[in-house]
Amino acid sequence: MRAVVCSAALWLALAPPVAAQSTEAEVEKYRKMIAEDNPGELWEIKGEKLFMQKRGSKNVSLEQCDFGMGPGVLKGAYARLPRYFADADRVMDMEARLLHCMKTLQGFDHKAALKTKFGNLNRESDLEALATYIAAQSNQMPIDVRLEHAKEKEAYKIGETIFYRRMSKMDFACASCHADQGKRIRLQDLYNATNKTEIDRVMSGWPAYRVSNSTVRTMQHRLFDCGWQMRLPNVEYGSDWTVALHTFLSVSANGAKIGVPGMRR
Amino acid sequence: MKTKHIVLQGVGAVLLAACASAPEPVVTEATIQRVVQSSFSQIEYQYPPEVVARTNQDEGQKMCTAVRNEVAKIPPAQLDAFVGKSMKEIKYPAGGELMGDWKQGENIAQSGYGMRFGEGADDPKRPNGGNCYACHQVAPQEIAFGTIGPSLLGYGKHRGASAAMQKFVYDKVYNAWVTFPCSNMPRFGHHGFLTTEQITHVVALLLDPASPVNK
Amino acid sequence: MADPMKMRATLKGDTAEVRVLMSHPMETGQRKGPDGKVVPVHFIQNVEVKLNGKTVIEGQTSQAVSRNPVFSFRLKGAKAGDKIEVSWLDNKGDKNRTEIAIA
Amino acid sequence: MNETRRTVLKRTGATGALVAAFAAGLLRWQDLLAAGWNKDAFGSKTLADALKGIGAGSAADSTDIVIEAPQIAENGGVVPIEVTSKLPGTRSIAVLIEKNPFPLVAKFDFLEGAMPFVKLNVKMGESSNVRVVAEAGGKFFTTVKEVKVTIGGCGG
Repeated sequence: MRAVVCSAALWLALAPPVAAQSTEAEVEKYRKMIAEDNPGELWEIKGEKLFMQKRGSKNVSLEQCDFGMGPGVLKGAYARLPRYFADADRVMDMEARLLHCMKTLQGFDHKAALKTKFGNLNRESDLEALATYIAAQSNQMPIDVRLEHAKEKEAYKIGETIFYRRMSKMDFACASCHADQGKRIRLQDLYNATNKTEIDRVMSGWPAYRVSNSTVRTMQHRLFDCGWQMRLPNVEYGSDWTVALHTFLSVSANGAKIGVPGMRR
Repeated sequence: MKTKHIVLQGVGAVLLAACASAPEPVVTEATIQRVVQSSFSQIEYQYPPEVVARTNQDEGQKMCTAVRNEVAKIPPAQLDAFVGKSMKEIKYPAGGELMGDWKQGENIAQSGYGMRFGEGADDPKRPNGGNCYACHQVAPQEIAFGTIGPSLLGYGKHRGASAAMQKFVYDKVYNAWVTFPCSNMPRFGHHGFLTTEQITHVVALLLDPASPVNK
Repeated sequence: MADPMKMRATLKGDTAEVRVLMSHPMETGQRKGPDGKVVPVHFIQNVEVKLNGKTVIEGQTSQAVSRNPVFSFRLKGAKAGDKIEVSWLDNKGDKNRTEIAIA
Repeated sequence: MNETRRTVLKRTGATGALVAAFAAGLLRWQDLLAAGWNKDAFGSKTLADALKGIGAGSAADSTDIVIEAPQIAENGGVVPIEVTSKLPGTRSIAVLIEKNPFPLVAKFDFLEGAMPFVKLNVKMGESSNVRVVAEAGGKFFTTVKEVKVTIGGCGG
């Protein structure tokens, strides 16, 4: 589908060229105009309903799920994630923890729970709606990932290592696109993870409604999709790889005020 | 580059201060392999062995990652050996003509297709693309170009299209690291991402006087 | 019909700025589904805005309105406590409505 | 969702269907939202036919209609367009994308209490003029703005 858009016919239709400076101003205007109206707010409503709904083979809601602040406490929980959970003996981000609760509390089978982990034009994703609702309960709070447990520290280090690791058919690392200042891919600005202002702006706005996907995406999808473009095998949802990267990025954005769902191209 | 490191060190310093009692965890290649095992575990997806192997690093990727792409930090002997070996590995099209068709080159520059696996997998029967516009300005008509790499507008205008120039561009696209080790640019020929014939079309897009790049 | 709508209305002087979000696929009838068959055209055709029960805007829309439509309108002579109602009807006869009081 | 009603609506087109469905007792008056749907205008495949369909075959250019839209849209699936008419007594605003397969995208009628303003997101198949037609004092006025649809991100 994306490839079809990229046909050579397109540039022929684009002549005459617009000056580079006005291009960036107009793209900025586009982003500003779409950001004013964020359909992602509807995912928050859907997510709340799903959260309270009795589901799974055990027919219970997610209200007793412990996101790190105690069972059922959602306020501020997302701001502290990823973190170590003793009951699973691993570091989990919000999505990994949500999946864990769906399996342990509600009795979902692993594969069944992940069947609609990413929504598309044909079906909506329960996980995307639930994640939006859970994350929104930390709105206006600063990201506060603490790295107290040894496994949290290790996750951060692993995330940093992967971030700079060049791999696969394109020789890319995450850093190939996200460690330099003022670069863009096509017309898309690339955030610089080593710039505090930029990493703050990015990390405080996930989950985000993605205009090009017509759905809210979580960081799990963002990391999955980057890996896919790097020609890596598909990384698994909530896996150590993704949680480590998520930890590295979240710690880098500590202090940034959460405002979700964000809005992205 | 400098600023980047200062910022990172800053983050690191804060971390160290916060957890001064515990030793810094050491992440080795074995740690990464353990994470790969658990994160690409084939529960959700099944991969052919070639795809799983993409998480491993080849010699060049290892070399560049170790110094975070700061070539000056690579021992000169290692660098020379790497570049020499990479040069020798470059394959040329049968017949030896390096200047192809710029129009096909433009299609290759526009397309980012190929070798993506799993959800929304690419059809291996369709040609891969070089996705040049993702990072470079190329022909002036395309306004949606990236800035990770330098602008290539008018690339062949002053450089000409001599045999030496054609070979230089061909080699660069085939293996960008022979001219600039550890640059962000993928090694398209080295990884078999673009065919030798496709690379000649990209050469033409950049060097052919008839190409819009040089108008 | 459980898909939500969301509305916000803010007063600027005596003008109410109304923004409404709707969940709707807005299918163009030009896309193939996972089964390889064309997904039938399915889109909102009518949007109506009422202020205190009185119709103030009647809109007609096509399948070229973006998925999950968002509309903004401005109503004059509005004051705090006034009731705004927005409803839609699509080409299959599905419909939905939401209302709020201006804060 | 009532299956019978769905079938009726599909077969006969919305306006006729609403009348038929009402007559058949399938709909209540509350269900009839607006005054039907202009099937001819929305079904037109050319700009000229779409304009004729809304009665705006001869619209005069006007600078009193303001289109706020980005010159460049990073995604053709969502192009934000904001329209304000400064023409006194504006009764309606119609938005058309000239190069879309069906140019007419939306038409809003403003009654007492509404200002002639609307913002919405539209789909654009390719770079095109966005044309807005406003009706005021029994006459039609029009203006255009060009929007280029480009590629964003690392896809392709």
